Amino acid sequence: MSDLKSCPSVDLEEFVDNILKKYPAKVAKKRKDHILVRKEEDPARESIQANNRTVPGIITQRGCCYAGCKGVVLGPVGDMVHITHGPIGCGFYAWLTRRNLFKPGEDGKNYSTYCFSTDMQEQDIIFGGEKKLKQAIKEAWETFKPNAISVHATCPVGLIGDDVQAVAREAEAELGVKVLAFNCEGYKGVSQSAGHHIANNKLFNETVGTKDEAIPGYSVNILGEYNIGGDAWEIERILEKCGIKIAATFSGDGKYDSMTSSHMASLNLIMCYRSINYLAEMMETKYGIPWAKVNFIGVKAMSKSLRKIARFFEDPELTRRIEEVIKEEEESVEQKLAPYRERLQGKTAMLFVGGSRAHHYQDLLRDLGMEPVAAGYEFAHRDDYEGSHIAGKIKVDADSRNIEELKVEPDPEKYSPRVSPEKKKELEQESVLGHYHGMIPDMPPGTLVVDDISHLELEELIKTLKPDIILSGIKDKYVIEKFNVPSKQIHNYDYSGPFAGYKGAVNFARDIDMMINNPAWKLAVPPFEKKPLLSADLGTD
Amino acid sequence: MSDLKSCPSVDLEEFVDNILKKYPAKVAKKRKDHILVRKEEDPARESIQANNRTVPGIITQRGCCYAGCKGVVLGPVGDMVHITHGPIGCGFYAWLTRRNLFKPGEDGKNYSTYCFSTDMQEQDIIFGGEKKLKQAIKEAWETFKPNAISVHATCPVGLIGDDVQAVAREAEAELGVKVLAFNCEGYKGVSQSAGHHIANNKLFNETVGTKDEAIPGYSVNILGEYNIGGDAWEIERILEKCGIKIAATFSGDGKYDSMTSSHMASLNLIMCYRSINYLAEMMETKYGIPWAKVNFIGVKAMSKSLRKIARFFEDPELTRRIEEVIKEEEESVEQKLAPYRERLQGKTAMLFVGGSRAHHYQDLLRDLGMEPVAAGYEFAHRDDYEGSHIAGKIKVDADSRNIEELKVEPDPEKYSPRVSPEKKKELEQESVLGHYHGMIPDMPPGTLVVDDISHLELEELIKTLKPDIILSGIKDKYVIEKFNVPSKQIHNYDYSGPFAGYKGAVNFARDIDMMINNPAWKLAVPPFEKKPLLSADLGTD
Amino acid sequence: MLDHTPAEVTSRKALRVNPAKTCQPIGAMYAALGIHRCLPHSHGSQGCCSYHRSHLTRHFKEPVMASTSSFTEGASVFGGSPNLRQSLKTIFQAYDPDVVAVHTTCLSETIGDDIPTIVKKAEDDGIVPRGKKVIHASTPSYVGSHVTGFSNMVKGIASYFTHPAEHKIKDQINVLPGYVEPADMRKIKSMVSEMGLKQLVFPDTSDVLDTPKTGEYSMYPKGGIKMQELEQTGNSLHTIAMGHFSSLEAATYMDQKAGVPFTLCDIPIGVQATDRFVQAVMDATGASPTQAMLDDRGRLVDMMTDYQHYLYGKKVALWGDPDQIISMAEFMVSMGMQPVYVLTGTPGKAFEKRMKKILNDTVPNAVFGHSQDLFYLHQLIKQEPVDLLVGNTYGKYIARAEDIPFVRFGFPILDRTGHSYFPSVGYKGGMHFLSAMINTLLERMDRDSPDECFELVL
Amino acid sequence: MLDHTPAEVTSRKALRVNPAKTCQPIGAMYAALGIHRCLPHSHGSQGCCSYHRSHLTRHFKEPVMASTSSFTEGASVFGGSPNLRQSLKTIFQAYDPDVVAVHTTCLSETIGDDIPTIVKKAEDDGIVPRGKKVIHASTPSYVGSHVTGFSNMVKGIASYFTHPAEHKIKDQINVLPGYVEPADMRKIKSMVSEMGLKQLVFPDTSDVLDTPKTGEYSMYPKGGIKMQELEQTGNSLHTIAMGHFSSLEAATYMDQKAGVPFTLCDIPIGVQATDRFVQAVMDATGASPTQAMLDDRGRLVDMMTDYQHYLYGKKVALWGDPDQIISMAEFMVSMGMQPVYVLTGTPGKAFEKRMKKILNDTVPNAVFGHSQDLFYLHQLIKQEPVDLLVGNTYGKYIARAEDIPFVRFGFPILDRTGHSYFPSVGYKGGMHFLSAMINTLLERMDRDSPDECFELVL
Repeated sequence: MSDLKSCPSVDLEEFVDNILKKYPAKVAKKRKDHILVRKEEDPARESIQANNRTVPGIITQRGCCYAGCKGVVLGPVGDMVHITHGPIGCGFYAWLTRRNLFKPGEDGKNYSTYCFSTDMQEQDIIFGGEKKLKQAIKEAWETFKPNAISVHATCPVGLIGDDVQAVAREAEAELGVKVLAFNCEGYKGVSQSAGHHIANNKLFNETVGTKDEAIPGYSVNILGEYNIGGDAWEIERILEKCGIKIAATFSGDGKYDSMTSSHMASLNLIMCYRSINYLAEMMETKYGIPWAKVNFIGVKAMSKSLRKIARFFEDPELTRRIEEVIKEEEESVEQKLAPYRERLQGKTAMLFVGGSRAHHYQDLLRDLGMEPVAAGYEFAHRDDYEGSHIAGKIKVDADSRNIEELKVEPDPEKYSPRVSPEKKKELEQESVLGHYHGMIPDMPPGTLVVDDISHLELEELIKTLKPDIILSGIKDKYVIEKFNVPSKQIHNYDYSGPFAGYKGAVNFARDIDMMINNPAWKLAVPPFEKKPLLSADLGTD
Repeated sequence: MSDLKSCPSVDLEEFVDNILKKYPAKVAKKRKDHILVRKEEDPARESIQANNRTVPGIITQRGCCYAGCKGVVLGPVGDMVHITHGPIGCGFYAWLTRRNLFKPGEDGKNYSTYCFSTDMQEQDIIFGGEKKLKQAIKEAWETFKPNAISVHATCPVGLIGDDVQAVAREAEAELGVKVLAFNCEGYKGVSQSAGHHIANNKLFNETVGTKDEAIPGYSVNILGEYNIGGDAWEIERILEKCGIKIAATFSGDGKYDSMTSSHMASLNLIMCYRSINYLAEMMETKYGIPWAKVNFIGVKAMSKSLRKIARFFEDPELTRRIEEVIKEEEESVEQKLAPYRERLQGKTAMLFVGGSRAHHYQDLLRDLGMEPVAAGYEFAHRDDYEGSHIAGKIKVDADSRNIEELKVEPDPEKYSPRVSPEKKKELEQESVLGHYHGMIPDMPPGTLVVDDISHLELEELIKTLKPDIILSGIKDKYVIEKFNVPSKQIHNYDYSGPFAGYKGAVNFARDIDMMINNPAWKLAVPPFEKKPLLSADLGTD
Repeated sequence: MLDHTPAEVTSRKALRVNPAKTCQPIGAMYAALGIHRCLPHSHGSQGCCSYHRSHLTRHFKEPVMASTSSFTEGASVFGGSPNLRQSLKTIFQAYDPDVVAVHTTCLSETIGDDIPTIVKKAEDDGIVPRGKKVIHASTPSYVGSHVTGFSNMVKGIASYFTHPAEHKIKDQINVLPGYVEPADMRKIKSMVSEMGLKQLVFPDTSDVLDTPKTGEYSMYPKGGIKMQELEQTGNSLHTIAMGHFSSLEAATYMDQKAGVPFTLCDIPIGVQATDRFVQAVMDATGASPTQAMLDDRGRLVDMMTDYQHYLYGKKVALWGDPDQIISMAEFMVSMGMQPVYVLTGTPGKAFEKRMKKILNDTVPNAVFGHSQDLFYLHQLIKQEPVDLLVGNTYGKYIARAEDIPFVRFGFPILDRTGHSYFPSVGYKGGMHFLSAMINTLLERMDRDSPDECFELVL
Repeated sequence: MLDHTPAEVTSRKALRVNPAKTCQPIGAMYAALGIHRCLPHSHGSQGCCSYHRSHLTRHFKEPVMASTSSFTEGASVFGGSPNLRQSLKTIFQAYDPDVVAVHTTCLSETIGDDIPTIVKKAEDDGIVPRGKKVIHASTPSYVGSHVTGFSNMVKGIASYFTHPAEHKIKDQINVLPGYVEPADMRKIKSMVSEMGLKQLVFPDTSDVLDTPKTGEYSMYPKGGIKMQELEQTGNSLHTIAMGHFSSLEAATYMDQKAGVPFTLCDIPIGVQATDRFVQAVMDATGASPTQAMLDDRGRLVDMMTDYQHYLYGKKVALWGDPDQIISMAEFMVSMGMQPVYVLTGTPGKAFEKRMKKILNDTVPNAVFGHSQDLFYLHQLIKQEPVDLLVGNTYGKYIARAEDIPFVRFGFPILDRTGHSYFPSVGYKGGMHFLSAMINTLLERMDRDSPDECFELVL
């Protein structure tokens, strides 16, 4: 039962073995645990390794801790000045490249198009960079007057021992503006994931709950939604149409102020589980806000997520409104999707990307009649594959041990459970609250799961499994497309979007259709090769 | 005394003889009369041939009758629809290429960016094009509702005998819109000049004087100003500042309506004497409006022209105002010109273009300290060279005889002399009224005058006289510039302008300076030629 | 801007508004400039020659030399023979060309001047120096368009120079590049050369209408096919003729007269048309494309897919000369663009036949047609707008009126530079045109993005 | 857009805002890609490699392969030697390159990893297969910029491959093209080839970062200088080194180590810099430029004068990498443009020395400087606007904020196409860049013209 579902001639296990043979033995051993050929009917019996060190020398998709902290979680907050403390590169690369769109609030504060760095020079490395950092914060405040400032440490900062936390505290006291310092040096952890965790911790400790402002109505926070291509705006449109108020988004189109009082919302909705489950868990413990895993990517997934919210609030009027919205939006979308589905039905896809997207987009692909045949994350943990229930059971290795796990307790004053313990339990059993089932259950037998895929593995997958499209990231895209296989970037959406929600599904369908059915692909192979290069001499009659 | 003034080593007569030797003998004989080496101290003793047939096969700057009528005189009237009756080419080439800028009046009517043609096909040539023309006029009227319509006959129309006048009369009667038909077939006359005359006649007969609307104040018409690069607007600015009202401009930025009542103005100012002196003469005879030759090109020329107007109206207040304006404008301009003059002083120029511009721009060049060393017109008559006093004495040859000379008499009702006969005579003696002195008096001995210059002659002039700049037209520009001599187009101003008036002088100075002093010219000759292409073998030590 | 153009289309039987073509003689003049040391001669009144020289100069920003018979009223009545005779006398003495290429005008055609007879007489009378040649084409302005005029002169060249020849040279082909830019002719030549073949290309305006500035002027620049080469065209193995409208006539003539078979290709714009050109050369000669050509091909395809997001589905209004826009429409369709309006001013049903084939399945609602004008095009756009305009400079008024991005292509281009220096043909030319199109679309996208969607990476 | 940038310049001692440079390793990675079958290797944490690959990919829209030592906290504490050894093992077995080009990062430099020693050990231990080569460059991110990193890797290449050689081959030269596009390297190669010389060009990213789409992927495309060729660099007669900042180090090394004298040229952008490049080749080898090159040269000059009305006196803000903008500023000045602000983020006084020479007489009020950023540039523009921006993609925010036309030039270009396919160097490259600039200025002129001044012909 290990043939590829969509292509039964390929024995997947043999195929994987053959790939592994291309590595040195030790490397093969390590990689073996990160590749799962789905066989078991019961997904709960399947397991995979994740969140381990990438073998040095392997060409990986992964980035670093700084990228996860500054690049992913904090960067989208556009009314803050984010200062990268380090040599120029890190700040430069994280400048405007993540596509987290930002519209300033009424105060007009918008630093999203700026890049701030201490641009450390050799003497700063030798003599320490604290003074320079302090001065940089001061200059940033005086020139820009942001709503808050963040400081992000890069690799050498940790090594030379700059105390960025102390500098931040001093500057905050001196200038009277919130300064959040992140020890997110690139070498920490094994991928961006460490940076997410570090960002979560600091936001939880120093931002969330720092301002108490009641939020009337059905209020939710959206966690792990970064407003790529305007996703957050489409989600907002739908939720508002349903009568649901978004208190804060972490952190797409994010405003600092809204985060400070986000602990007053009724429910946390988690999009990207990987990058932000820490905050959700901690907010639940401290403030009593439960969380629900949602997926706004895909028509059915969107509707299902809305129904989770309806179930949570359990208000007939809200529920009615939500069902109305679902009906209206689904009908409108279905009409637009139908012609695309016709052209995409049965096409196979692979997804190798991120920490949640490789799962989320499977729902949307299936909406279009497509078949995900292989998938994997770049920086996920085992719970992203196997479900949140195993989170506590994962062995923490040396690389992750140094990422602080905060001890959180209910806030003596601010803790307030949103639902009764009974109802909570009921909703948990229904998987409405506190539960993420992970990617594996959605991947049927005969598919392949590959964690932290390497270039070598990707090449082999393309050559052998010949998918119709691969959803991936910028570093892989052009590799894949040289093979004449279109590759959709689902970090940056190939500068399209939004893809979330109902309208987003149509955008996505349009894009996938254009990629798969673009006649230009057919031109790649020159026609001349079909004819002999030298034909018979035509003579000089 | 026939050495080139600026370059005494060149014996001009010998030089001219050498050029002529390159022609067949008969051609040389003809061309000889069109080339004048200025020698006489008294310019009145110099004479030149002009307005003769170009020898077939000679590469000339000249165009055709249609170009003079539709392209030059009528085209600028932007609230009319101008229909070219003929095959597509003529209409196509005359479409937007003359740079006569147009700003619609309050009625918003603007057809200046459109091209209208009957696009005659073979069957129209065989069976006649009158019906098609009639239909075209009708379609133009129904779709566009212009303020008037003109019809311009091209070469084959005359040959096949289409009666465009009759068609126009019929259409006018039927549609209720003025339709002016011009028998300006390309082969008429020897250059654009015939077309000017034909246009003048029709405008005089069927447009000027068709509406009587009093024009209060010091009113003038400007004749022969085509608003290239906005010249007319700069002239308007200055005249208005002086308190002089422009009743109508023939025909830059021209409105049909203003032309109809132009016979009510007090004075006709002639810019381009060649293209429009007919109209001025006829308006004087019929309506009693005197004309003054002006030149608005050049700072001194502009002021001189203003003073002519002051002299004519003889109102102390107007005169005071004009003197004020002259003082203010000249001071402002002088400051801006000074640095350019420093860089241009003593540079030599040649001017071969048009029917008046080759003269007008000499004033401006001299304002900049430059020396015109050779000049000539493309389609002028002898009076443009020698002065208006000889106009009546020019022998009319076969080619010009067919261009109708209208018999004009004072209008029994509308004739009204603007000044007393005594004053008129006085002003004429002062050369304020009714007098153009022509180009030759402004060209000192040691310069060269060449009428209807040919490509061959131009090449020789460049090679031998090596001017610093040549003012010419589009067909010559790039020829000249291949020689590394900059060429300023003074038909289209190289898409710069305005060059008229005070501000225009500064624009012109800036342009000439940029052309002469552009460092790029110095790069034309590759430096390598100075070194041997093969240097010594460096060996393989 | 163009405020008087109504969206509603009413039938026009007589009035041409904003033409998408011009007259035959200018095409003939352009073609004649593609012969080395040739002086084009306009047999008609002065204006024609002046207009054509001016317009070609505006397009190329280069000297354009040509002479005229300078008809006056007398000639129009009594015939232009004396004018032509005088012209030839003057020209050969004063300007010393190797070839004078006479084309007629509506005037001389309406009069009925018989050029071959006049020229024959002039030759007999010793007016044409030994070793010099006077050729001609009949190009009445009231037939066809500038493209027809070009074609007629190309055929004229063949008919004066191509002789039947027993001996065919097996690695020599004739190439008729069609009505394209000097850069295109240069590119086509270099592709054929790279394939190891000897070629006789005419007309060839490269190194004639794109000459360097060196401080020296030469009335006859080094480019253009030489008379001696033209005399060899009958010895070629095959003719590659590009463009039904601009090259078929000459190719057919050479086939019939001199037994040189031909392949009619499209002007090689885009991957597929270039492939067919290369294939035609392969088939005719057994030559092979070089790896460098294939690499350029692959880079072009790469660009087409790399930027598909900005190209696919984009609606285009395309106009111009039929041979050029046939290939261009196909190129666009090959990357999923939608040329919804494709118009030429040049008459000819062959155009619609080709467009049907290219567009019927891919852009079923496309409007295409010959003998059309830009006024009609604008009306179509007013009814249903497009994302991009592709055509000659005259489109700029529509672009402004309707605020549509605009890539200049075709003849004439009077207000931008580059067209005569950078090819559109061949794989590399495709990349050049495609970059222009992509960058124009991206520029517009940037312009129209609200601040919050204005992006660094595209 | 950039609303928080004040016109008034206040002193900044610590805060870099909107940098005009990035860090050394990306330059080293780019240089290493110019060796055939070479895998660049980033010795540091994963993020560096990922960021560099992403950014190069965004610029080239091409696969960019590189590996990383994937430092974790342990390596940062105990040193990266095991990571590098493991990397080499993995790389040679899994990816089989001929060369691994290791560059360091701020992390490994701060730790103090001694690459040569680690590599030596790895070689001794048989981790590096016979015939394969591991080379390195030290590129701490806190020194210099991406340009410095490029230079260091080019010197690294020389130091591993260039051997002293008695025998010099008289028609063989080394060419260091500097930090330029694949298209530029291709153009420089073709110019040297046309002059009849054998050349060893490194790095050479043509056919590496501009590969065709053929349906087949190759991890190591056919481009790049081969190991065997690099081994011959000591035998060359001469080295032509382009760009003080990117090529001087390597050239000096080869001179000192292997006795190959060198000429330091500017990157050949514009007539004069290209002339000097050609002259340098002539002087070194006795070769001559071809007529085709001179013709392109003349066409470039022709374009410069044909469009002088739109260029002369135009104020430009120019920023980017020092070697490129030195030549570009000179090019602009050579046609009377006014580069009033010329800034580079890369540190180095040599830049200001050259700019002084170019600008002091021609643009006396020009502001130029090294170690500057785009925030400062924007402030200058706010004080006194310019007519044109020329620089990398990051300028688009200034262009929008201040509504200034913008021609993309330099590294990186992330939002337009063409830069990697069409050269800026050489005479033809000059024409390409110049057309872009002219057309951009004309487009703006058209846009800003009121209706009544909107013109057909320009």
